[in-house]
Amino acid sequence: MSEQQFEPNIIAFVCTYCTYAGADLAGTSRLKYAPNVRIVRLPCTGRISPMFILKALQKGADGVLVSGCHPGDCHFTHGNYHARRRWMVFRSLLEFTGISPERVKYSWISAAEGSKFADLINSVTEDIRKLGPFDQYQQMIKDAQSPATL
Amino acid sequence: MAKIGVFICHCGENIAAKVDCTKLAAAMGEHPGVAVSVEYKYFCSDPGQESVKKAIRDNNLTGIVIAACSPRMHEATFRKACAEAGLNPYLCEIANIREQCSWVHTDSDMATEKAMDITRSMIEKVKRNNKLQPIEVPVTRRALVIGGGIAGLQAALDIANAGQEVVLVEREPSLGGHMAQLSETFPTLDCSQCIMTPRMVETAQHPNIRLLTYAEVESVDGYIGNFKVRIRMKSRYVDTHKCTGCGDCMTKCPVKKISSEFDCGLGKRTAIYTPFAQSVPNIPIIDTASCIYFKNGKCKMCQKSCQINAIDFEMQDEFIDLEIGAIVVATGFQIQNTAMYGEYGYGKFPDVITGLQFERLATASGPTAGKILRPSDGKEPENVVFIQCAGSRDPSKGVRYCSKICCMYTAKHAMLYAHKAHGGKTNIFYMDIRAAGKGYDEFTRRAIEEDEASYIRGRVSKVWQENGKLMVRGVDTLLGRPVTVAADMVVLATAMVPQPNAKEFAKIIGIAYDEYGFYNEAHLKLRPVESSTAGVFLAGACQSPKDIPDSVAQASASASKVLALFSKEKLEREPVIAINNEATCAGCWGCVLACPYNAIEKKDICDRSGRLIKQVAYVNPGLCQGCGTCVTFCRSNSLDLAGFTEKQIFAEVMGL
Amino acid sequence: MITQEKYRTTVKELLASDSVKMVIGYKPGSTPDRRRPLFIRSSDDADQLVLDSTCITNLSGYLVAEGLLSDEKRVGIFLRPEGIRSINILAAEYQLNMDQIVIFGFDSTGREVRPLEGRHSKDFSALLSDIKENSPQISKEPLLESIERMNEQERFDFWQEEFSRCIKCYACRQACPMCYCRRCIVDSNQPQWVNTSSHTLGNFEWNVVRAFHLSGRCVQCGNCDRACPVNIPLRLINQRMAEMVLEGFDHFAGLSPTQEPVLASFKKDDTETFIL
Amino acid sequence: MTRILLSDKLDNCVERWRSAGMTVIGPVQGESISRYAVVENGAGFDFGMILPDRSVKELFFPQTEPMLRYTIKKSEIDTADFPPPQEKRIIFGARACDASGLAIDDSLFGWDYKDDFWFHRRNESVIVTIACTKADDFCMCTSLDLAPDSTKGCDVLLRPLENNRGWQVEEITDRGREAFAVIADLLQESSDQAAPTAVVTEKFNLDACVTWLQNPENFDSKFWKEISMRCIGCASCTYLCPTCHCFDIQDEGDTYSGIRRKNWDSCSFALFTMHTSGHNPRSTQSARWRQRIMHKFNYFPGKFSVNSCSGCGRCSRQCPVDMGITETLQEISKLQS
Repeated sequence: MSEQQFEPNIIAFVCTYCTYAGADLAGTSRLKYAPNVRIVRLPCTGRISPMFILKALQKGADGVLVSGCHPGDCHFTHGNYHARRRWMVFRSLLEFTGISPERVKYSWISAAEGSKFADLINSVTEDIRKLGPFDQYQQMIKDAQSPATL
Repeated sequence: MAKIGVFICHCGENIAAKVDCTKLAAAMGEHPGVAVSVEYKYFCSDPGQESVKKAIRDNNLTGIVIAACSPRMHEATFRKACAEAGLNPYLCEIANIREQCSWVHTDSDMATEKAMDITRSMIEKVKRNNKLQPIEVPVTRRALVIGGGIAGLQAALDIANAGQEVVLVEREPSLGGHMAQLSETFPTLDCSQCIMTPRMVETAQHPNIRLLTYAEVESVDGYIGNFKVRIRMKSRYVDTHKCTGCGDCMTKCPVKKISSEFDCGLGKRTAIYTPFAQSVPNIPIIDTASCIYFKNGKCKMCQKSCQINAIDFEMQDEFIDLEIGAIVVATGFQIQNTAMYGEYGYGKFPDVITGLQFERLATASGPTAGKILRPSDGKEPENVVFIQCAGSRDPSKGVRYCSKICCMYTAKHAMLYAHKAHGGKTNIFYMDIRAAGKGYDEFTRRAIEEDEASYIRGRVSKVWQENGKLMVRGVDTLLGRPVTVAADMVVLATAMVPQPNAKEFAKIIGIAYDEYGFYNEAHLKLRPVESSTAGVFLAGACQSPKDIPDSVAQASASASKVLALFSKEKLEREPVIAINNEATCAGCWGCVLACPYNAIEKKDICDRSGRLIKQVAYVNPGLCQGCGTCVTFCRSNSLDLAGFTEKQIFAEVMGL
Repeated sequence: MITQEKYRTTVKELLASDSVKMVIGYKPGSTPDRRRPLFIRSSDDADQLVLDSTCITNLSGYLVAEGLLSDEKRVGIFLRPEGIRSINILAAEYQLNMDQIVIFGFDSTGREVRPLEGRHSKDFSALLSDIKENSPQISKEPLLESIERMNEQERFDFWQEEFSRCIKCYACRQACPMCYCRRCIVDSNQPQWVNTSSHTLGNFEWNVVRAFHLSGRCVQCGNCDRACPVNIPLRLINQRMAEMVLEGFDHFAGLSPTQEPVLASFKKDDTETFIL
Repeated sequence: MTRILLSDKLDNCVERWRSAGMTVIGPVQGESISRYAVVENGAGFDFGMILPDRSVKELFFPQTEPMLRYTIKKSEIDTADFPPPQEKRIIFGARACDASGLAIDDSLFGWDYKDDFWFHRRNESVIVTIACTKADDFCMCTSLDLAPDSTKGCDVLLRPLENNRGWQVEEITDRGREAFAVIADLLQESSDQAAPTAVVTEKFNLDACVTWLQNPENFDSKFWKEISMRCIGCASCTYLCPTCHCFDIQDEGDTYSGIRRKNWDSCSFALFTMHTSGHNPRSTQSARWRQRIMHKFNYFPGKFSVNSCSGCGRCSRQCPVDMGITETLQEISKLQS
């Protein structure tokens, strides 16, 4: 069965100081998690533009994950507070235009939360797997004859 | 045309056991723009690095990708190797296929596939990397220390002794701060004045220190290495160059009954005064609110008594503009006004006093010449009750935090009282005894065991007067019963709070503060003495409640940070900073608001005749820390972040 | 008509006394139901001024076009309450200096036009506060409600259908007073974040990005919606986002000329429930 | 006696043409806009409108069109052209202005380079024009020496019958005759009279306008600034225009492959002429509006001896600020006289 199960493509945008470090910690702790996520490292969640999310979807991602430092922990003092507002707005916009919030997820993961990172990747992968491929978006890309697919 | 080198590290078995490195190297070799794709056991080893350097030189590579461990491990190593091979170090990217791939996945095929994606996207990124140069910022080697308490003095002296110029600004007429008010200090019971006053004198006489007392920082502009600071010299009405400090004016001043701030209201001073006898500089000021001349234009007794004609009633505030390279903020603390505890009777009963008032009573140079006497009748109290946490650790009325020093000074007060008033009894109401520090717990034990301080674990609910006694009602939680103690004096261990203008002052300097007004360190653990603004450092209780050893240690730490900054003529910084496209910038200033570092300024664009065409954002490279928050905000896509440019990220995603 | 005549007189007076160099208003259009923007510089021009309930276009975008205000002289402009909000945002985003703007406020109910008291933006702050307070009570357009009732797939299909007509003429952008950027993000091609082609993907991306950039800035004047030659109900997206920022951040776009842009500011206690 | 086609035969016509391998296209009133779209039977047509919101141009020159596909390999780039479309189409119920627009653009697309996409579609499409019997305030074909029943660019001209039951059929080209041969037996001879064509008043004096435009002194006239002051620089006039033909070529894709596309572009945009240096030779909206007028009535006729305007009036009809060619040329007519 496992050979037939759908393997979702997920692209994650993370800040280098917290979530990327948390992902490294998951590695040094030898935790195991699903191999479906590709990470793009940014200095801060403040740098993560909504455009990145759209481009990840264009690239054929079935899901997108955005993650950074917990509120109050930002290395740049308040990049993540700005990011949080943007996410609130952008998420609501995507929802209104028909992109399920289940496809684009957000999280806070600190440099210490290696196990949270591993758990999150597993649960997000599982959630997106249940949702199945993002056919609607991919159909739109196909209709546009845009060749970008993972 | 890009010529990228891809170097795939086995990391022994760490990567190779899970990721098929040979397959990876072959696949990357087929990627457009890749000139070299090789694998090796340990690229971080000396021979590994040599092979990278050789490949760069032999193939004239335009960028390299090291597929290995996390960039947090060896990015610096390989950047250095690039530089040694003549390639700009910022043309190196790390594909993290160990921590985020081989170590965390079980399926070898999927791990290999993921490693390919990771490496590919880094190849695409590095193709668009720009050659970056570290940012050089010139440094003015002159430090400004704000605050002349023990932390400020320590920082100033450390910097000055290392041969650098210091300007020390103190807003009071004299150096000394709170420490000058104290009697003996814990845990050694050495006299505060005895250790403080020599430091004050040393500071005043130091050839590298310019001392500005009765002065305030008016404005701070600029950035690390290049601050422009304006100081307001408040007028003393006494010519500091002429005055010899003889004190005749103070003797002659007819207004003698002004409550002394320095003595916390327990002593008196004149209208022309120095805060205390050992003031540095020993030059009086005129308190215009009390001076008869300033009130009704008559008197001038001081002027008449001054043989060198140093009194000048017409004196005005002056401003001094300074070029400064680094700032140490050592603005100290205040004690919290305890009036919110109506039940303790502070302000209502004269013999309910604060710990700081007790210090003034206990000090030999104080208003009672070191005798512990009741403010109400001047009698020596026979029974003193100390109430700890009179404000601290009380979210409902006081402050949430622990003021850190009260446990120690209360124990000290009990000891001093025991030494001075033989047979006197002390009762101390406390929540916990927090005596962590070198010799601290021994000290409190001594207070209990040798000086018979009686500690009662519990809070006080009420203090009232009865038959000339202060009745203190509390609860002994260890025995589980209420207690009432008849005392002659009650001493409140008040909370340490930020200076009343701490927040406004933080805005002047441009540093961050917490909900109380204590200044925020850049990182609580790793950068505890740096503020959120580059080039501004913190020392002493302005950052959080601290005792003298901690304040001094932090001051020295700040001084060492300043000295490190001053060790070079130019400051080198990571070039990961935002840059603005002035042609497309719409000047909406959202970025200015969004920037956590006040690093974005408005810049005028003028035509050849000097006519203003438009204003655009300018990112100050000295201040920008490279978070990229402004870039994301920018609707016209005019801002970009070096090292993580829009092009790079786009390519990274599209290369996946 | 009385309002129109009164304003005509005032405009003439202000021009005569050199208090303003120009007044932007409305004049009759090519058909009886059309109004076109009018740039009044003389008494004769002022005679063409029309003010009635069909004067709908939000004219505030003209204030920031091609250096109109660069000589620091004052310009008058006819604005409905939405227009006043627009220029508040333009001032808050440093695109114009409010002291240069003389407002001729008006509003209409049915066919009747009434003047709004005041000439300076600050004169209208109470009015705008009232509008803000009342905005949650205004009943939603049925179409918006029906979209909100859809599930995500239906919504996606709905918007796909609507966006499929988009021809990327950018009339929505050009008509919007908030789209003052010298270079729009779609015109930025290094990299090309938004696909410029007018295919399904490009149309979707453009419309999403446009709405995001207007979040917390749109005053629902409807210029975009009316300008759209293929009748995409753009107002609905903007309206939804305006509701979102009002609910989420108590932000009512253009309440005052010193309002902080909602996406360049934050509160430490901004509440969300979705971040894992 | 003339040959006529009765409207109740339309279903049969559509069926015949479809079984002859043709896609049948006609004016369709959608929920939000009207356009020329595929119809499956007679009921799909909507002949009631003056003209569809969107011009027939997009059927020949779509807003975005893939030209070639490329794949980036290690040392070379593979490309594959998109073949020009081969679909046979009959556009039944085009307006004379739209059909004329196609004829006008033939000269451009066939000039120094023959645009395969355009001409394949042109050659495979039959244009059946229905003469207009009504017009609105924006129609201006007569001002451009065209008419509601102009045969320019059309293969068959239909004139609505006065009694409203069908059309008189006038085959213009061989392509038209061929297409109507398929339905020859559905036509009939009749003496029904054609309804009078719409009266489209002449809006401006074209000759006077051309003279004024050709006078170099007028290039820098302050007229341009005055007339275009309210222009907001959107491209709806150009995109709805049946003759505007500017396009941009864009590569879209990811690192590994992509598509080169031909997309509509517009002289209304500042970006249209923006140089890499940041300099823009047409830096103001008035310069851009002047270009549009000059191009249509001066430069284009100078090169191809035909105005690049067929008088449909969409530019004025759809303009968000009520501008358009009509108003501009009316004002120019006044200036010249």
